[in-house]
Amino acid sequence: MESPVGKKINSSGMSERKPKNIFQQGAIPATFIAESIQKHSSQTAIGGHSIFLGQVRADETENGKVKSIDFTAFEDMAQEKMHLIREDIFAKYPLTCMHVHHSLGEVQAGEICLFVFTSSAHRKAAMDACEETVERLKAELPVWGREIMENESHQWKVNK
Amino acid sequence: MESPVGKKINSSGMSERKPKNIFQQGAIPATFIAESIQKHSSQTAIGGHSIFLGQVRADETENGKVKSIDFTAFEDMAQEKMHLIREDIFAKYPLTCMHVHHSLGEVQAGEICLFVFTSSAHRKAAMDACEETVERLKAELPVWGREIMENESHQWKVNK
Amino acid sequence: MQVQVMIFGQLADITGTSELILHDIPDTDTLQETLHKLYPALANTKYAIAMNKKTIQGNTILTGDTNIALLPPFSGG
Amino acid sequence: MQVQVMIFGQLADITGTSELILHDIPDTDTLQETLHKLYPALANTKYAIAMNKKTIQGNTILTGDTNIALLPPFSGG
Repeated sequence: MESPVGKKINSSGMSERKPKNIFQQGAIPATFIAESIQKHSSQTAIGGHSIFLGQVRADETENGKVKSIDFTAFEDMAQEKMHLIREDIFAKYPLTCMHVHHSLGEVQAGEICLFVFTSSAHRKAAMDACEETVERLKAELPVWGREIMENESHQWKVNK
Repeated sequence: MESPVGKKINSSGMSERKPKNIFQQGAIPATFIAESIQKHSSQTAIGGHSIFLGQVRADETENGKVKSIDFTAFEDMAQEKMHLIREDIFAKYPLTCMHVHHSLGEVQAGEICLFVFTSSAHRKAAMDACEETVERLKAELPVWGREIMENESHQWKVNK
Repeated sequence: MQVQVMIFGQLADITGTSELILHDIPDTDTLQETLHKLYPALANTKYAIAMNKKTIQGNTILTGDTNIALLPPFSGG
Repeated sequence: MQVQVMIFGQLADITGTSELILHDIPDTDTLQETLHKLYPALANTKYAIAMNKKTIQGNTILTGDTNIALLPPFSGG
């Protein structure tokens, strides 16, 4: 049931690997994450899932306390780039599947703005693939966060 | 809001670090995971969550296809050991919180039997702590899985 | 002096019981000899020993009432 | 020949617009000179350039209608 390393077809066929829209408007609800997990119960070759969630922090800055982040993206370029990252990760790790969701628009402090979900027969591949995907998308996707303060001033987020 | 490395008190007080019962009867529902994620939306110092989920695989074995795994544990010893692992992980990583849930009894193929959830201000600590916790609990907790086949024969699971 | 022996996982398949009470056992080597006489298949099986919920290495003196657990290789998660 | 210039993030705060159409620009160095004359603050700001959705390094000839994007440092996730 595992997709062979280096091959471009995985267990659920080509559809898994076609460019998928990773963007959705607003925060990613916990119920959406639960539904995504639940959908994998029919994939009984999976032994481990690794999930990373990015949550908006109410950072104290010199301009005030962060209330929300407003995300924008060069969507077309980000989708193409994400597709390349996905191809690389599937070539490197024996994954069953990978799902990536990123918010656009305003996300309040405490809400989820990034959901990366990898699954494989054994835990190591799922965990390593999840971490590498998160690092790569933060470095390579043309997405920008504008931090909106409680006093309505704003500043552009800087990734570490 | 972060707990200082090496200190024994975290942001939500001592209660977070007291021994907690990690065991629950049967599979861990996706809705339970969603509720656990949702509870963290008030913790606005958190920037990243890392989650590992163990799912029962329908492995093909010489004795038949795995239908479910029946988990047993030396519960008292496992709780004490898990408490030590938790103390070590909190001393090593600047975590906001950690939650571990493990199934006892029968869990069907495709269902979730392990849920490890770490959160921190920045992603690296959450991801590293999650991975280390998973590795340690698999190696150190006195828990055993009996694989039940579709033909009702059984064999004892061996961790890789 | 009483030793409570808890038996887990595949070891309980061998012994047919998950708990034994033994008396007047001076140390864990003697305990193992006694158990391997009662259940010869145990001698060919890999397991660790926990005394009062702590894994022990090598022969250990038993003083007072003691909880002993026979632990086959772990396979949780 | 027409160059569509898309401007993102904090760069759009500087230019006050998220899109410009420029004509008869032979290469990206000329494009940058033109933009920095229009918006002097851009010259002091770090950004990358994408041509038709691919990041480019160094001066690049523009042939035919081209999509150029000015990309400040990414901060998604």
